[in-house]
Amino acid sequence: MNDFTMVLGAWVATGLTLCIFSFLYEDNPLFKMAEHLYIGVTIGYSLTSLIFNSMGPNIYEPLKAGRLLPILPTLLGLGFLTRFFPKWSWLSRISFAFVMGYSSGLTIPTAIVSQFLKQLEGTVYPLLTRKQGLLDFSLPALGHDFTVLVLVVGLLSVLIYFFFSVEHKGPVKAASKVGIYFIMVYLGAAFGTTVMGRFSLLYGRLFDLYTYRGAKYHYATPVLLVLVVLFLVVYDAKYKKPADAA
Amino acid sequence: MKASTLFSITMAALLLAPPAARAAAAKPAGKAAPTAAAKPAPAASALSAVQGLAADDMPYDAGSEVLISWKAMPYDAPAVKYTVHLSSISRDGPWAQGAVFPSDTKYRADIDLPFWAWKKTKDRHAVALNLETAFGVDDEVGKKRLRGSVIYAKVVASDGTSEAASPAVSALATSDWFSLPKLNNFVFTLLFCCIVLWFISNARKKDLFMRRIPGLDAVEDAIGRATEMGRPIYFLTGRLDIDSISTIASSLILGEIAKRIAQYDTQLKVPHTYAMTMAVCQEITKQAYSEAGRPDAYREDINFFITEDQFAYTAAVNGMMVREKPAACFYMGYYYAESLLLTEVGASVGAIQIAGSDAEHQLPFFFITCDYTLIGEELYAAGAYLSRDPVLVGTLRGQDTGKAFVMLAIFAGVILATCGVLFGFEHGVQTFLEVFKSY
Amino acid sequence: MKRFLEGLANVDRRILFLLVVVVILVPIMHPLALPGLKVTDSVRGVYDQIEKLPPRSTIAISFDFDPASKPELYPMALAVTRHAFKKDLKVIGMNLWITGTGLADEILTAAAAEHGKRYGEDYVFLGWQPSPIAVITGVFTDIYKIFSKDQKGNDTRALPVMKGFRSFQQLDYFVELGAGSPGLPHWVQYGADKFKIKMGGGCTAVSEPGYRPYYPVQITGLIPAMKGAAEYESLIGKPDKAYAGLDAISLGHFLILLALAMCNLIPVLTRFTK
Amino acid sequence: MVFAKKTLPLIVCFVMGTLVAIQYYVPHRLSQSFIEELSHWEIIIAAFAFFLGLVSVMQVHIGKLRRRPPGWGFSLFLFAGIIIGVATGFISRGKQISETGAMTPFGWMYNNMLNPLQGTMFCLLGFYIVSAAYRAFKVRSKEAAVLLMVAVLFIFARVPLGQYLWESVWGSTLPWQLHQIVEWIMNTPAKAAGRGILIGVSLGAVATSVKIIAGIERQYMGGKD
Repeated sequence: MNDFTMVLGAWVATGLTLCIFSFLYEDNPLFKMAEHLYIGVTIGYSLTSLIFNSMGPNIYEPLKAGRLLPILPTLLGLGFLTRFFPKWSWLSRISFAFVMGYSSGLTIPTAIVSQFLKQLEGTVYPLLTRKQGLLDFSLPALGHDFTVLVLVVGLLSVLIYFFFSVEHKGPVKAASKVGIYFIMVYLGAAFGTTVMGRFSLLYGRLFDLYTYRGAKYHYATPVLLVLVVLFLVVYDAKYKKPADAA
Repeated sequence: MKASTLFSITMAALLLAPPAARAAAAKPAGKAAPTAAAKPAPAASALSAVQGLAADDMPYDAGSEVLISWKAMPYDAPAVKYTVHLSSISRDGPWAQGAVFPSDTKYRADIDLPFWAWKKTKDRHAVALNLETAFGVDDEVGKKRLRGSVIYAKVVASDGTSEAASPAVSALATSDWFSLPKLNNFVFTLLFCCIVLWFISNARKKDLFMRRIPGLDAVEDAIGRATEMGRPIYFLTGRLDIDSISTIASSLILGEIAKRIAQYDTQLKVPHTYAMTMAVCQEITKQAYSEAGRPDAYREDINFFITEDQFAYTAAVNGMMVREKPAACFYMGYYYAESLLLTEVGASVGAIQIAGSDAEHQLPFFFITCDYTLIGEELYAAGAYLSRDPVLVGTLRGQDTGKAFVMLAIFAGVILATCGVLFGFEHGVQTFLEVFKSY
Repeated sequence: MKRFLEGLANVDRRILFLLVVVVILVPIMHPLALPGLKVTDSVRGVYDQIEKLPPRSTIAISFDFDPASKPELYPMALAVTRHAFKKDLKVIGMNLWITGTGLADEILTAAAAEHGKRYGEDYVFLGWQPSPIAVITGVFTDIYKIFSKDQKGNDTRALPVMKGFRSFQQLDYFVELGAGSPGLPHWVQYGADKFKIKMGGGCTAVSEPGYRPYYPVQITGLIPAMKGAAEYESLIGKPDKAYAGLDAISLGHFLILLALAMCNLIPVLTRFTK
Repeated sequence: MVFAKKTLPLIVCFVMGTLVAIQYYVPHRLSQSFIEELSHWEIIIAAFAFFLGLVSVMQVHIGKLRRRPPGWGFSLFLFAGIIIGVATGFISRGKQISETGAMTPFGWMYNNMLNPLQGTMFCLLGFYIVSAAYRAFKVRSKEAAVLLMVAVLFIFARVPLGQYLWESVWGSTLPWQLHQIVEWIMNTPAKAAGRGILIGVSLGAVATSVKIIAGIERQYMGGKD
């Protein structure tokens, strides 16, 4: 990679980044442009990947080598396209049926394993601890027993919350209420742990912008930043009705 | 262990599975001469070669592993190490190292298989060795060659100063037709499928009760509001394709909501990230409009495709939201990081937002930013709730029965395990609980 | 006061956005080295192994990540490489992710320049080869079968740094910095475990829980994401990008806490002033 | 004809579903190659579905170019994007790195256009998470109070500065350290709830799959005829 393509790359990357960031200020033509370009590029990218990385090695190459089996899935795939011809569009049902059958068949045993049995086996523990033949009532052991109790009560109450065929009143209501509290703890924990990743990303992006500020990249960031800000100021002054403000 | 035997027999009989007998204690290899020491013994403390060495096909696998086992030796201790050597050429090598471990580890009992498929004892060492890993084979040709070859194995015991090698034994790794350890999974699956189908077939007979789902009562309000304001309603089906359960549930909800929207002259917009989902949703929406008696109001561009890329799709939907200011947004299905991007922009244009997702990691964001959120299974129940279709309600009944079974199993399991600790039969309880483990 | 509070409650979101930018950008321009960072044992587990090696020992580093995971893995890669050069070790670099080849090269070159190390004599970058498991098995048996040429096209055998070196089995230490698959599990399973060499690892935050069980038996240490990298930077006494990143993230977290507090306090205060 | 239109798809779905489900319990090599081949098929079939989407996009944007509603000009950028993606892709034959290890135009496009665009959209979350916290994280009920408290505790504990402040306030007066408390919440009440959600979801998934295989759920086949 030579210098020119590297610098051009930095300018393009910085420009597009700033265009997207401008959406935080308001919807504007720069964002609209980047948005449409983005959609277009991803479609082009998908199309190319499809042809070279999927259809090439999966259909063209085996056929060239004399293996005829890929013809069947190819026909099924072409079945989707019959949707454009109302008379033949029922053919697409067979393609849908294949895909749905395949994925349903895949779901059943794996859902039972990874979400059902795996969750179950991690919950069934004794509520008491025994150490060297005697029941252990020391603080750590009791703490462990308590943890197991919370786990079991939590799981049972959450499952009760998800009961749809029983009216939630009386003891069921109380239990499902406990279940909701457990779910809230879960949501809070999930929120708290996600924050980290989001800021890491933002840091990474701003760091790249900061890197592109230097002479090596011909001052891509400061120049483009000034241009974007100027554009927004002019755009606001010229096209924005006073009613839209604030 | 009478109960366990009984259990395993019943289960096996139920399925006409291959006899569990093949999993019983490994038979000693006839050819091996157990007492022959490979080297002259130098000192009193010297090791003798391991006894009762046997090489067998590892049961319940695709023929990629061999099982090497031998008797527990009197000198088993942390300082003494066993090295298992494998050869695919001849009983004299060349040898590839299969495993090294302290001699007081890796007994039959340490192999993680359930009681109905494997006898857990401590009187024999046993290691299952993957041939491709052991021989470092990565290419198809090598793998194919390995499959047909007889595998020779020998075990060397060493304590740092002396070592003793056993004579070689051989085995052929073969493919098996049923994975007995997964029997419990199979039985549960079958049982649950039957329950669901039974409830569905019985659902039509009587009206089944269903509890309230608050978020869904707001659907009518949201549609009404959009009609009053003359603004569109957005419906998003999530980031997975139609072959995922979340998206199927979402499309059912779309059908019900579309029926209600069709009665007003409100614009519905369903941007898609997968073409297959779009095609299915087109059919569903069309059907809904005609069922509502408004086939004339249906337009082919209610459902439209944007792109498969996660964030390009999000950028486009965000842009549309800001420009068209929808009165209501529905987010049903499975979502990833884009959830918050969508809902924050939706909130900023003042839309009523109703979300439903089984993506547990995105639920907090929906819960915080949306007016109503359906959590987990409520997403699947929503279709049934809105339509009161007997088939859907019956399915839900089946799911509830499944949950009741789980609760009972956990409750009984915990009581049993606690009693086990109280009265000292932990081992028996642990063995029994293997019924609820995944293998 | 009341009007001020009302204004605060309905503050333009763009002011919040601006605050976010400030909070992230300030540490990038000037690392604050906020207090509270404690070096964990698992990070020290990598540092100690490198620290105790005598000069001219050989270590290898595999840079198995791409630009997408750069914020998490680049800083630790730089820190570990710097540490190796500081200790005057011979460094063999390679990678299993083709999209990360440029990054790996950049890291080695930058760290070498800082310590006045010369290519071919003090370090080598072998580059990328397809079929990761075969590559791992290969470098542990005969490195020249896999990498007969280095990334720059030199004959690997002829380089002074490779003199007397035949396979990774001779390594004094191995470090794997990986963002996914192929990565740490592969190196452990097909390399270090099998050929009994000492190795350490670095990984993204997402994969940390999955890799934890390898420590401390199969790997001597694990550097998890940006936080681990910041710990490593503090160990080698050179606070840099990871430190800055950690500062930025810390401030970001506190900004959220502030937002949460305001969100709930403003309505209370408004009622109070009424 | 009715058979081909209605029954045949149901048979295909039933046979496929049953075979694939049973395959899970059969470790034999033949069963492995069966599922490998099928997943291959799935990829090929799904690839064609993309063209349905492509046509939909084209209809929308060519329509815009014809009718010229306000903002139609932006559709030109969409076509420009498609052309850039396809052109660089075809020049580089779908490879981002050439055999010599140099970056191809496709790779350049990926690194300097797609990657920054994706990364930037993704990192907008950093902004929105703050605005969501400021705007919407109000304690309206006891449940929401629990949510808020746990979230605050976790945010505090995730960064060294938070742990430092916690320790300088509490010192060693508490029997547990902050990270221990957070870990316990994560591994006990939060895990219990997570499991409850997952078990419900898995049962729902199995139930829906059974209905599809049995041909009870057939909305994917579309309307009448």
